[in-house]
Amino acid sequence: MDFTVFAQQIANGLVNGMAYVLIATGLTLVFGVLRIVNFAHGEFYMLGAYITYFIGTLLGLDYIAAAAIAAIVVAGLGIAANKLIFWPLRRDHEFTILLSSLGLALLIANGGELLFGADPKYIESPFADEVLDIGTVTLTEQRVLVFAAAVVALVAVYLFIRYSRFGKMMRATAQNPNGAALTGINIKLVHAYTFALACGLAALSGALVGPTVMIFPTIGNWAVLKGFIVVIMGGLGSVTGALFAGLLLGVIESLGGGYISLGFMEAIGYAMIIAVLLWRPNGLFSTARGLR
Amino acid sequence: QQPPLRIALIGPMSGTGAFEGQLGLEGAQAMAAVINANGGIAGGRKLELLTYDDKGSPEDGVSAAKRAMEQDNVDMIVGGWFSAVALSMKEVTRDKIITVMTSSQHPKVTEEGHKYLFRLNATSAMMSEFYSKAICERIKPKSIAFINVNDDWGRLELENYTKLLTGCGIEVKGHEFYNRTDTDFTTALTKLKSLNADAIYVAAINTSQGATIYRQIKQTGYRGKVIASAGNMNPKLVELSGNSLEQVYSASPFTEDGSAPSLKPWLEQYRKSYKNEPSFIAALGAQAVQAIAFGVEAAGGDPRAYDKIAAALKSQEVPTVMGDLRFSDKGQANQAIHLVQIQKKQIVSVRD
Amino acid sequence: MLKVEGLKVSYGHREAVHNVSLTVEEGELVTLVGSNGAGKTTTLKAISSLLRPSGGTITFDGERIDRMAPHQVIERGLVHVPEGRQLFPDMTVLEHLELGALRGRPGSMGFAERLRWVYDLFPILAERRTQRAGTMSGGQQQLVAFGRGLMANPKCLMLDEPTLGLAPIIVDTLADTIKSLHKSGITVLLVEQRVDLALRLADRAYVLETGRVVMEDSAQTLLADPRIKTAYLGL
Amino acid sequence: MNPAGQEILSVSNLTRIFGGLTAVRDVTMSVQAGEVVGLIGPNGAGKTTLFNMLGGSLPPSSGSVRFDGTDCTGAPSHVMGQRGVSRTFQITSLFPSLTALDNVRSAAYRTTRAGWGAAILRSAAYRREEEELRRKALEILAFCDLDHRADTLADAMSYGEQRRLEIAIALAAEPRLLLLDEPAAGMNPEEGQRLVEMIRRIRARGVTVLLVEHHMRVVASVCDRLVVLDHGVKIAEGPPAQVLNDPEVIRVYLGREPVDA
Amino acid sequence: MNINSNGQTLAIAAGLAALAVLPFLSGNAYLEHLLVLWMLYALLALSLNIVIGYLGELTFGHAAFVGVGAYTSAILSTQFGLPPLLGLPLAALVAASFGLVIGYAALRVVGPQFAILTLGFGAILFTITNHWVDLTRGPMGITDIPPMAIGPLTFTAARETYYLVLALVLATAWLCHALVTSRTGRAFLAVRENAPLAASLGINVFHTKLLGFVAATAIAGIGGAIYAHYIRVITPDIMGVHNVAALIIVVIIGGRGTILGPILGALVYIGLLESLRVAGPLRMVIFAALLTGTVVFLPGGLVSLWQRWRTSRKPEAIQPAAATSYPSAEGGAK
Ligand SMILES: Nc1ncnc2c1ncn2[C@@H]1O[C@H](COP(=O)(O)OP(=O)(O)OP(=O)(O)O)[C@@H](O)[C@H]1O
Ligand SMILES: Nc1ncnc2c1ncn2[C@@H]1O[C@H](COP(=O)(O)OP(=O)(O)OP(=O)(O)O)[C@@H](O)[C@H]1O
Ligand SMILES: [Mg+2]
Ligand SMILES: [Mg+2]
Repeated sequence: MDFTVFAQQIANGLVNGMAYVLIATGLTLVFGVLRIVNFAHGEFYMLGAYITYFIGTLLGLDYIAAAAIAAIVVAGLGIAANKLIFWPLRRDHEFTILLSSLGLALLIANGGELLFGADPKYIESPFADEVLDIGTVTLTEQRVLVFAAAVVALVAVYLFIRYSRFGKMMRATAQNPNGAALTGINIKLVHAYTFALACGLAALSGALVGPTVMIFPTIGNWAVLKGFIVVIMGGLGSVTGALFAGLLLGVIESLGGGYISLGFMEAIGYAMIIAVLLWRPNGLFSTARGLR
Repeated sequence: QQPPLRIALIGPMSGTGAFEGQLGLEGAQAMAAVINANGGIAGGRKLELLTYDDKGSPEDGVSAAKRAMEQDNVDMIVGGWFSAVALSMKEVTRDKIITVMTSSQHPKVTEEGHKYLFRLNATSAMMSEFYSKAICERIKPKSIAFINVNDDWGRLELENYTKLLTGCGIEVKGHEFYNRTDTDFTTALTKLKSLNADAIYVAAINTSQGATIYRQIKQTGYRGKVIASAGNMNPKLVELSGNSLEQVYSASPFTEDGSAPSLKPWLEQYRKSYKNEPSFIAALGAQAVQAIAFGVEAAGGDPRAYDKIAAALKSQEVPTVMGDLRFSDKGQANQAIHLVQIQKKQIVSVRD
Repeated sequence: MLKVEGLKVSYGHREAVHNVSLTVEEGELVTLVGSNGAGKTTTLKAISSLLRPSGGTITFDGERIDRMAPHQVIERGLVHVPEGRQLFPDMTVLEHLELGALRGRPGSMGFAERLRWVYDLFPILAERRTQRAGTMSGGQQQLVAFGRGLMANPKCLMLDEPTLGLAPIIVDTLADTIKSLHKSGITVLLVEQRVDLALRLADRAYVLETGRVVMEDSAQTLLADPRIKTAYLGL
Repeated sequence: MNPAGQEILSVSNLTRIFGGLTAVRDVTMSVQAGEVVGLIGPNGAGKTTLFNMLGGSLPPSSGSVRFDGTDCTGAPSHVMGQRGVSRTFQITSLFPSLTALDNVRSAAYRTTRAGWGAAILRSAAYRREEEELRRKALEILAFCDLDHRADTLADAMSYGEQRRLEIAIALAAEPRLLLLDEPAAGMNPEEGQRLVEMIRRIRARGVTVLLVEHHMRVVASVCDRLVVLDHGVKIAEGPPAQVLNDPEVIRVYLGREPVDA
Repeated sequence: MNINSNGQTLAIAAGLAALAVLPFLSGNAYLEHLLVLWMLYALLALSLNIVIGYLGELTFGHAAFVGVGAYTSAILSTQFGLPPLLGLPLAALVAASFGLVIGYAALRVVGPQFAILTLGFGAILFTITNHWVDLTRGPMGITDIPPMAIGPLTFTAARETYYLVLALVLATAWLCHALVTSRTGRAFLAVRENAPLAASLGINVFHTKLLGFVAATAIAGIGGAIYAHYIRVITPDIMGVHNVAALIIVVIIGGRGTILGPILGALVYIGLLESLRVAGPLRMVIFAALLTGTVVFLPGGLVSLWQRWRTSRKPEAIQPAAATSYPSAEGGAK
């Protein structure tokens, strides 16, 4: 096929991949750092999208402001979820915590359906229909925004975890909560902040990805699965890994869909994940945990 | 005071099809309200609708049908919004209870012709027969490409239209199938755009997928014509798609400016009760209720006289919001189909 | 300085520590002696708030601490070097020391000075500052845990089996360190299975059996006590 | 069982490198059947690393390991286990949410035969074996002074008790060679004496023991022979009395700790 | 898990008797249908429990094996006219073969990576089922599947099917009981609790896991086949992630690693969803809230209620205290 199409497919893949990365960033925090498999992450993504929508349509605020408010509100919800569910369960078996997050996901998704209605909605964004021509490639401004925001969010999170004092406290808490408590770390606060940050990021992804598609109460399912795949494939807790994994997944899906079979697009993505994990069981950028 | 006529309404109330299920439910309920306000049927018998969620899955559809029949002992069943559900449900209800299938277009639903089974929507074949003519004669693209949902209906659409449109000299340049779970279509649309067809035909049932496709067609920079599949145009879709549906054609048995006498009261009732705009799916719901009411009335008011009711429905014209219906011996309705177009964000019927 | 009165701690339905009372005066070095399962670790965990007591009170510097979170206890200068090291396997030695200093009391020594002090005490930590703790040998890990505790600038140090897994030569160094810490005015509560060593270092000692204090005396007296000799020293 | 005096384990030129660090360098040593050999050395000398290579959980960088006449270099852990090498871990390692009894029963995998099929059919052989296993497990627990804790979850035991449970687990596999990594850690001198007794009785059952330990009283009173490692290199070998008085060993390892050998 | 105490034997006998007469008490075909669903879920949950409860690994691919079993038997009986009874063992066989191949690849990794691998394999099986229209009829699914039949006995009605699945559930329960009281099952638990230690005791961790995984997939295959012949329609949806989620909920809410847990969990799952119908549109919201609440207040699952009750009467029995059950940082166990 000709080069224009190829370049366009690569561009599509990169943007979709970046959307995955954006969703995965918050997951990396709770999953990679606190080792909590949070199935409700996708629902916070959904809430982010819906809150942006409602602030836009009901309060008439502009898109950017609505997205920012949504992120803050959902961060607050994340703190509440942590306080009610994840903090009390922190010492229980990982499967128990997983189930609680599954329950929370069901609760938010069904509550959302009840509250927001089953009808799909569309977030009006000034960038959604503005088309940019970059060379032979055509992209909407919204997609460029998704890409740029993901890069910024990712770099910020990376620097935060790696170098900030709080990041160190988060990692310590993840690896040994008792030891962390004995070192003087307020692990309750660490949990709360981590959830706030992760949920805020989830909401932001919802607000940014939202205008490229339609939103409806079950969009979270899709988001959380893609997010997990990216986190695992990148290597637990590795932000750089998530970046590469997300982009790789996006591009492979788009090329696979474009040149092999659209119906098998997802399956091709999964096949790649399987190949990656069999080749590097701990993900692309695993911090190899010694030899077992 | 006679006991009410109890109708089970089985449809997707949650999950991906929840919005379509909701529209159908609203349509049926608005019609039931209209009939009840006019004193019910057969001398004062009121209609009572019981709703069941099939979640769009055959298993839940079967469970719901069993529950309706065995637990709640309903008189009639309305259901079958999705073909897969319709096909499995009919195995449970066949020959036991009057069942009115609604939007499913799968030919197999009425192929065998169970004695108590009726289906309202036109089959794929009936729709394409009409619509392809309109495309050939009115829209007249030189070449066309398809983007269809990957299920029996989507595949059937491609088959029918490829045959019919090639027949009138339109070149079919290619097609793409997308999955029912997809949310982004840029990859497929990039491929289609590169085919440089005169028109893109979109066969999408799901409202949100449809809206995303129409928007993204424009966002890829495609400048040709867009043709929407028959039977899948609704006001919500128009609202969600922004400007990208402007001037787009579709075909539908339902138009708001129809002449059926029951249409106006139903539209009023619907608008009064619900915030959605009346749509084809809602009209199917209304039609199902009307058909049942008509049958019971014609059979003398006994809701369990299934043989009589079935016979009445198959032998007489049933007046509905979309005009008078005639059912075949196998229970297939014969709907009148109209060409519609989106003009200034309104669905208007195109009459010559 | 540290006062435990009528402490009770339960795991589920089972009480592991019954009515334990003990005091540690400012500047004292007190040791807790008892065989496996006597409740020594449980007592220390209750003091540092890792476990919630089901009865009794704990005061530190005149302030009730038994309802506080662990980090609040540490902010007051009461630092616990736990049994089983409790390290962060994927973090480096240096990161452990940094974290140790994070919530410690501000003191006369700045961070850099304190770090140098710990490195001087245990040169291996300086040598391995970028190694991940999880890959260190057992004894090396024990030193990391000890160093991390020292970085918090404790007023009172609780040590749970600090010599666990250490080579004899390092045990000596550690004993000297504890002694000099004590001399420099730090209060120490020591749990140690090398009972002879502990009693030689300590001023006073409590003997714990199945969750109860059964003896309490000066360390010297206990060291000479025939019951201690047979039950704990294996003589 | 091997007749005493025959070589059961021989290690030659074993080396393990981690990145830039040589944890074990060119170690050659052998153990006779029925012996108790002590492996000592400063922290980080490479003792645990050596154990990991003998137990199969860490492949050596070079060199070879022979157990009972067959070459086992780089054989995976479960193969070594099946051949009869059992070990305890320096960092407590047991089955945390099983009871002490079940810990020991699970550990008897190597010595039991009746599997799932037999259990489904409740065959006579199965019932006999289960009965026997239960008796044996209780006996091992009693041997390790843990019979009163049989129904306690491993997780809920104190540190010292967990250490003894680890030994019970290793014994349940009826090993021919037992690798003990600091079994006396967390025990007081009196308990250490009891451990010495226990090791003697283990030896009396015909098990060969390789022991890593920092408690010199334990080492001195139970070992037939000592091997000393420093920075991964073998620096001394011989009977305890001789090795513990070696000035080099005193300099790098013992310091001034009094030893009554 | 000994059945030696008299009280326990009595309780089991009473439970069995209750299960046997249940359909006669319901007096309503729909309730019998629910009983069948309960048993089907119990069967599938028991099989999933082998992986989640005994091996301690999370799999997101279980529904795919249910689907493989269902499609195998459905295709054999509709396209090749094979009697459904023969379809059962073949469904088990085919599902187990898929389990063997997929397990062989996926069990090289553990924890979340394994979960994602199984998710991936499951998704690929789903996609193939969805697109191989010639074999599976794609998204439209297979209809008109004949009912299960043993000789002259056909299982069209719910009541008969109930007894059939009940028998399978009891057999599987016995299988699981035999497992945990055998050398093999204790190896499963050892691997779950501490794989390195298990290996050092001579247990081949990989083979043990593979055995458990294949056994679980075989039972899932049987469950799927029974399902297909009972509902008589199947679509690729049966392999969907939501079905995996449902099974995981059933196992964990009941009590993972126990036999009663999955059976109870299935009862509560089916029963609760059904009784919440009165709540109308609030149904799923209430269900999710109850689910989340139960997890928070009963982290050990429903069976832990019973354990709690027992420990409150027998104070010597020791439970791990919540306050100290963090796995140690460096410890070999997890
Ligand atoms: N997590 C727990 N759950 C239940 N019981 C526990 C738990 N931890 C300890 N115990 C019990 O509490 C008692 C005291 O244990 P503790 O750890 O305090 O003993 P210790 O004196 O420190 O012994 P050691 O010298 O062996 O470390 C023991 O009987 C032990 O079994
Ligand atoms: N996975 C690893 N990666 C890097 N270095 C390692 C690793 N494992 C061990 N080491 C290093 O190898 C050396 C030997 O460690 P080992 O655990 O064998 O010592 P040891 O003799 O058992 O000491 P101790 O008496 O303190 O237990 C140590 O310096 C340790 O830091
Ligand atoms: Mg202790
Ligand atoms: Mg060691």
